[in-house]
Amino acid sequence: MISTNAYVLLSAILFTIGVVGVLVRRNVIIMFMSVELMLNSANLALIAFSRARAESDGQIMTFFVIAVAAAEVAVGLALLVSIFRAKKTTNIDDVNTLKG
Amino acid sequence: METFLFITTAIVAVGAALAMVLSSNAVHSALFLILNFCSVAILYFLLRAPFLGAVQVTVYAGAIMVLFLFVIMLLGAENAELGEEKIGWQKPAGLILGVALLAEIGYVAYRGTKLIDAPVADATNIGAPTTISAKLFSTYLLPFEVISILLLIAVVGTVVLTRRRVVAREERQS
Amino acid sequence: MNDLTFVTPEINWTVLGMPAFLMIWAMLVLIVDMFTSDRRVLITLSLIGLGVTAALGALDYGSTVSGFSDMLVFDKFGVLVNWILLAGTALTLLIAFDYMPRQNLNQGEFYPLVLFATSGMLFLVQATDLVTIFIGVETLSIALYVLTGFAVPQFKSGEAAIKYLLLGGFAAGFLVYGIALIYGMTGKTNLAQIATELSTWQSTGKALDDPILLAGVGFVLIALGFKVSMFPFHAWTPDVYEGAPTPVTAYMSVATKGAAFAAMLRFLNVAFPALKPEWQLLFGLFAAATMVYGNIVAVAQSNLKRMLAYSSIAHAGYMLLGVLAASEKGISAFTVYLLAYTLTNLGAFAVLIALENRGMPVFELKDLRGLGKRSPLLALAMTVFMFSLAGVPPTAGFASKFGIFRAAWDANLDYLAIIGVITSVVSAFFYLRVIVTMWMRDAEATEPQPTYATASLSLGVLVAVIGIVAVGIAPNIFTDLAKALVLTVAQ
Amino acid sequence: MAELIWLVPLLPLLGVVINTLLGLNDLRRSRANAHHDHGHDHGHGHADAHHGHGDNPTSKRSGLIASLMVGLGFVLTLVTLVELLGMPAPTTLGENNRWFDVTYWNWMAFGDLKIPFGFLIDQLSVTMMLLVTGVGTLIHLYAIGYMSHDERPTRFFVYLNLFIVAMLMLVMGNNFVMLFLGWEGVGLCSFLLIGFWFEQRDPPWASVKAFVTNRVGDFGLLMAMFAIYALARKPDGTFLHSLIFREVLDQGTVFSLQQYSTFFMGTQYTAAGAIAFMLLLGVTGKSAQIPLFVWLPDAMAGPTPVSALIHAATMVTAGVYLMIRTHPIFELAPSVQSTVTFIGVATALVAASIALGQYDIKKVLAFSTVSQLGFMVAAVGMGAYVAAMFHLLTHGIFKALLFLGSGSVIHGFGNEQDMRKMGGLRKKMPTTFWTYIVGTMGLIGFPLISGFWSKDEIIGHAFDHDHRTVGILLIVGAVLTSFYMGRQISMVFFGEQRDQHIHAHESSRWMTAPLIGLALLTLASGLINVPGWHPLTTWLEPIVEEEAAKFHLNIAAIVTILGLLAFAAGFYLYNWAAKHKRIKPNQRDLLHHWGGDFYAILEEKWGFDALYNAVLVKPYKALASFFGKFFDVKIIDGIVNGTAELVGLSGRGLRTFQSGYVRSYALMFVIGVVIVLGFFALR
Repeated sequence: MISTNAYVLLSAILFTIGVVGVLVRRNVIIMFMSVELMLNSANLALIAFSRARAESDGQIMTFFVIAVAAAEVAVGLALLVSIFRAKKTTNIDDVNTLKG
Repeated sequence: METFLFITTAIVAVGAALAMVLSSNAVHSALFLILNFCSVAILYFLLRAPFLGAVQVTVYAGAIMVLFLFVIMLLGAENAELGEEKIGWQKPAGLILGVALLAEIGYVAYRGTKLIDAPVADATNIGAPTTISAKLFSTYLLPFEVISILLLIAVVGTVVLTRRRVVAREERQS
Repeated sequence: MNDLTFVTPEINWTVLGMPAFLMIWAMLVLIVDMFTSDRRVLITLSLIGLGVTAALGALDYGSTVSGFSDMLVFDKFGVLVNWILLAGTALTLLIAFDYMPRQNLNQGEFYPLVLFATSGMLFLVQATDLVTIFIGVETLSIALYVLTGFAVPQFKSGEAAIKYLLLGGFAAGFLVYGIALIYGMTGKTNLAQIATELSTWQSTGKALDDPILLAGVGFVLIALGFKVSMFPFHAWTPDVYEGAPTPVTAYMSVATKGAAFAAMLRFLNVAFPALKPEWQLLFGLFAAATMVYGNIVAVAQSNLKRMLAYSSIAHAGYMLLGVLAASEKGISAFTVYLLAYTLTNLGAFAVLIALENRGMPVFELKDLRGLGKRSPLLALAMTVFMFSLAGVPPTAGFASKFGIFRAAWDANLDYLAIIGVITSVVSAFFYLRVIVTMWMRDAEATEPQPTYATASLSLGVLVAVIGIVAVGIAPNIFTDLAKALVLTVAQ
Repeated sequence: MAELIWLVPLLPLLGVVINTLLGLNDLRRSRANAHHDHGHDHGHGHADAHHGHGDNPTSKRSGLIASLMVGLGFVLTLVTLVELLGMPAPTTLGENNRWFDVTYWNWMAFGDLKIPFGFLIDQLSVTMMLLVTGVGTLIHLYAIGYMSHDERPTRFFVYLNLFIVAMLMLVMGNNFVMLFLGWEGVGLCSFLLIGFWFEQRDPPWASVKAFVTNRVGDFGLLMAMFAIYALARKPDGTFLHSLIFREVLDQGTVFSLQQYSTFFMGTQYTAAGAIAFMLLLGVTGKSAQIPLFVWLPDAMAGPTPVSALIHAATMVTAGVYLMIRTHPIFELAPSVQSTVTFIGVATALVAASIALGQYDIKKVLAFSTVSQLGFMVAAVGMGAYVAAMFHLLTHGIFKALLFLGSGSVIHGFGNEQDMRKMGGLRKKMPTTFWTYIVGTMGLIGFPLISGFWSKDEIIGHAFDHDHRTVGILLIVGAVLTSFYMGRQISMVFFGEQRDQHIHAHESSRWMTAPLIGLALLTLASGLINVPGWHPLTTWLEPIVEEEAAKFHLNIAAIVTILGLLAFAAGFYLYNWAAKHKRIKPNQRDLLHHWGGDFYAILEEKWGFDALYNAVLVKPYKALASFFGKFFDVKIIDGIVNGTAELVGLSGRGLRTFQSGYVRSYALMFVIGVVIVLGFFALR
C-alpha cells in the first residue's frame, strides 16, 4: 500500500514542475499547459487525501476544478487567438507594452 | 504489485511533465502533457477514484488537450520561442526558485502529519459514480449549479473576445 | 449496492437569494441583449436587477441563516458587503454608460458580464466553504478576464487580459493546492468545521502548527492576496489597470478587492482563529510592505491610471489592517473603509472617464492642467476624491482610515498603524499633486480637450461625492448598520 | 446664546456657499462672453494677473458678504462672552462653572468609541474665538482693498471664509477629533491660500511644502489621539475610551496617564510623557517651531491678508492653544515640558537671528512671527499659560497690523518686496507709516504698549520660577527683535527711495482704515492683562489654575532699555548706511561686510532648508524614482542577477531589461510563495 505522503510528494513534484514551466517558458500556450499541470497535481493531492479520509469530498472538489480549468482554458485560448491576430505571436515576451 | 505500478506511473508522470516543460515544440509539449494526464489517471484508479480517472482521460486529456492542439495548429505556434531570450536570468532564477519551492514543499510533506497510511476498508466505494453523483446532487448541488453559470460566462466571454474583430472590420468597411 | 439514498437538498432561498437572483437576472439581460441593441434598455434592466438584489438582502437583514450544507451563509456582514458591491456595480454601469459607445465598445454583453461578475462576488462574500470560495473566486475571475479584454482589438486591452489570465490561473493553482492541503489535514472544507476540528486537535494535545496545514493556509492566503493585490503578488495590478477599459478598471479596483477581502476575513476569522499569531505576523509584514510599496511607487507615476493602480495597492494594504486586526472593530472598520474606498475610487475613475478621448493612448497627469478652469465642477469633485483618498477630514477617507488604524492599534498591531499613518502622510504628496495640477497649472494645449461629463456620469459622480461627504460627516449612519454584523463572522 | 452658538461657524460657512454660487455664476457669464470674442486674449493676461489693471467690482461684493459673516460671528461671540461673564464666578480654586458643552450629533462611532460633533465653550475658547473673528473681520475688510485688482477675489474670499470656519472648529470643538478636523481644515485652507497666485513660480510649491510639513506634525497629533484613546483610564482603573476634552482632561483621568506606563515600540514611557511628546510634534508643525518651522517663511508667497490672518494672528497659534488646552497632560511630563521650553527658546533665538539677514519685508516679519511664537511656546513650557495667552492675543493684533502695513507698502510700492529698493516711504505713505510705527512699538515692547506687558510677563515668569537661563535668552531674543525692527523701519521708511523707477503711493481707504483700527487695538491691548488688574488671569484662572503674575519693574526696565537701545542701534546704523549709499539692491547687507560668513548663515536660514533638502527631500525623491523606475525591473533583476552570478549559471543576465514581462511578475509571485512557505513551514 502506498502511503498518502508519497502521493503528496509526487503531486508536489508535479506542481513545482508546473510552476517552473510558467517561469521559464515563453510560449503562452506552454505556459497555459503548465498552469494545467499545476491544477492537475493539486487534483492528485485532493484525490489522495480523499482516499486517506475515506470520503468522496476531495474527488468532488477535483470534479469542480476540472470544470473550472476547462472554462479558463476556453477563455484563455480565445483571448490568445484574438491577440495573435493583432501581433502574430504567442511569445509572451512580445506582449509587454504595458510597464513601469 | 501496487507499489510497482505506483513507481512506474509516477516516473512516467514526472518524466512526461519534465518533457512537457523542456520540449521546444509546443505540439510535443501538448502530447507529453496528455501522457502525464493519462498516467495521473492511472494513479486515480489506484486511489479508488475510477470515475475521476475516467473524467481525467476523457475531459482533460481528451477534450481540453484537443483544444490546445487545435489552437497550436491554428496559430502555427509550435515554435514561438525562436527569438533570443530577452530576460536572461529568468531561466536560472526560475529553476532556483523551483528547487527552493520543491525543497520547501518536500520538507513540509516530510515533516507534516503522517496520514493514515492504510485506507479504511470501506473506502472502496468512495469513487464510484453512484457515490459521486449522490453527493454531487445533494450536498454539492449549489456549487454544481454555480459551475454551470461559470461555464456560461466562459462561453459568452469566448464569443465576445473572438467576435470583436469581425465587428470592427464591418465598421471599417461601412 | 449499499444504501445510497438520494437526499433531495433543501433549497434555502434566503441564503441563496442575492447571488442567485443576480445570476438569473444577468441571464435575462443576456437574452434581452439578443433582441435589442438599445443600451438604455439594458442599463435600466441592469440597475433594476441590482436594486432588487439589494432589496432581497434587506428583507431578512439582521438574521443569520446558513444553508446548502453550510456552504453559504446569509448574515449581516455578507449583506453589508454585498450592498457595497452592488452600489459599486451600479456606479460602474453609470459611468460606463456613455464611455463604452464613445470608445466603440458598444457590445451589449458588457452589462450581463458585469452582472455575472458581481453575482460571483456576492457568492464569494457569502461563501463559508472552501469549495464555494474557490468557485466564487473563479466565477468573478473569468468574468473579469473577459471584461479586461473587452476592448480587444486594442492591443493594450488584450495584453492586460492575457497577463491577468495567466497570473490569475497561476494563482488559482495555488488556491486549489492550498485547499487540498487543508482538506488533507483536517478532512473538512467547511470553514466552521475546520475550526471545530482544530479545537479537537487542541483538546487532544495535537500540535496546531502542522507544516502541511500551515502551507495550505499560506497558499490560500496567497491566492486571495493576489486578488486584492497584496505586495509580492501585486505585480499584475498596474498593467491590468492601465490596459483594461477604464470603467472596468474602476470596477475591478473596488469590487474584486471587496469580495476577496470578505472571503479572506471569513477564511481567517472563522476557520483559523487558532493560528492567529502565525498569520497576523507574516501577513502583517506583507501589509506593511504593501502600504509602503504602493505609496512610494505611486509617487513616481505620471500616468494617472497607473498612479491610481498603485494607490489601490496601497489601499489594499490599509484594508488588510482591518482584516488582520481580526476583531469586531477591525471588521466593522473594514466595511466602512470598503464603502469609503468604493465611492472614492469609482468617483476618481469617473473623472478620468469624463476626460478620456477615444483612442487616447496614455492618460498623463499633465492632461489635467487647467481643469479647474475648463470644468470647475468636475475638478471640484476630483478634489474631493483626492482628499478622501489622502484621508483628509471631513471626507469619508479620513473617517474610515481613522477606524482602521484604531482597530489595528487595539489589536496590538501598533507598528502597522504607525506605518499606515506615515505612509498616508506620504500619499498626500501625490494626491495633492493632482489637485495642484488641476487648479494651479494652466493647460498647454491651445485647443482645449473636450470633457464628457454626460448625464449618467455626472449622476455617478454626484452620488459618489454626496456619499463621501455623508460618510465623512456622519459615518455613524453606516457604522450603526455595521455594528453587530461582526459577531456572526468572528464566532 | 448657548442655543445659537452654532451660528458662529455657520455664518462664515454661509458666506462660503453664497460666494461660491456667485462665483460660479460669474464664471458662467464670463465663459458666455468669452465665447463671443473667442480667439482674443488667450496667451497672455495670466502671468501677472493679480496686479492687472482696473478694479474688479466683484471684490467689493464678495468681500462685503464675507466680512459681514465674520463680523456677525464676532458680535455673537461678544454676546457669548457677556453671557459667560454673567454666570457665577468661581469661588474656590479649581472650580469652573463658566462653560457650556453642547453636542449636536454623534459624529462617529467605532465600537465603544463615540465622537460627538459638539462645541465646548469656555473661557479659553471664547478668548480664541474673539481673536479669530475680531481680527478676522478687520483683515477681511482690508482684503477688499488689497484684492481689488485681482482676477478672482470671489474665490479668495471663499477660501478666507472657509478658513475662519475651520479655525472656529479648531477652537470650539469639544473633543480631539473635532480639533483635528479644524486642524486639518486650517492646513488645507492655508494650502489653498498660499498657492492662491498659482500663476507665479513660487506659490504652488510653497503651498505644497507647507502642507507636507504640516502633515508631519499632524501625524504627531493623530498618534497622540490614538494613545489617549488607548491609554486613558477612569479613576477606578477601567479604560475611558473617549476623546472628549472634558472627560480626558478630568483630573482623575489625567492622573491615570501618569500611573500607567506603556510599551511603545519597545521602550517604556509613562503614558503622559508619550502623549505630550506626540502633541508637541503636532505643535512644532502648526506653530512653526524648530524643527518644522521651514514652511512658514515660504508661506509668505500668499497674498498679504493671508499672511496676516493665518500665518501671524490665528492658525499658527493653534499649537499654543492646543498645549494650553491639554496642559494637564504636559504638567505630568516635566521632561517634555522642558523640551517644550527648550524648543520655544531655541526657535525664538534662531528665528530672530535669521530675521536679521532677510531683505524681503515680509520674510522679516515671517521670521519675527516664528520667533514670537517661540516666546509663547517657551512660556507654555514653563507653565506660564496666561502669559502665553496674553502674548498670543497682543501678538495676534500687532503682528496682523505689521503684516497689513507691509502689505500696504507692497501694494503701494508696485508689488516690490525688497527692502533694499525702498526707503523714504514715510512721506509717501503717512498713514501706513504711523500705523506701522505703532505695530513696531507693540512688537519691541515700547513702554505701556501691548508687547511691553505681555513679553514682560513671560520673561518675568521665567525669573520668578527659577528659569533664569530661559529668561536671559529670551531677553536676548527681545533685543534681536528690536534690532531687526529698527533695521526694517529705517530701510523702508527713512532715507531716500533707492529704486526710483517705482512710483510709490498711499493705499486706498479700504486698506488704511483697518490699519488704523488695528493700531488703536494695539495701543489698547496691553489692558487685556495689565498688572494690578489682571483681567485675563482672573478670566482664565479656572482653566489654568494659575496665580496672577507679579510685575517686575527692574526686569521691565532692563528689557525696555536694552530693547530701545537695540532699536536705536539698528535704526541709526542703517540710516547711516543709507546715507553713505551702502544699501543697494542686489547687494549684500552691511552686516555681511562685518560679520562675514556668520551673516551668510543667517541669510541662509541656518541651513535648515538646505539640510532638509539634502537629508529628506532628495533621498525621498531618489527613493521614489528608484522604486518606481527600478523595482519592477531592476531590483528583481538585480537580486536575481546577483543570485545567478553567485551560482555561476548566467553572465548573460547583465543585459538591459524591460519590464512588462509576465514572467517577471510570476517570478516575484513565486518569491512571495517561497517566503510564505519558508515562514510557515520551516520555522
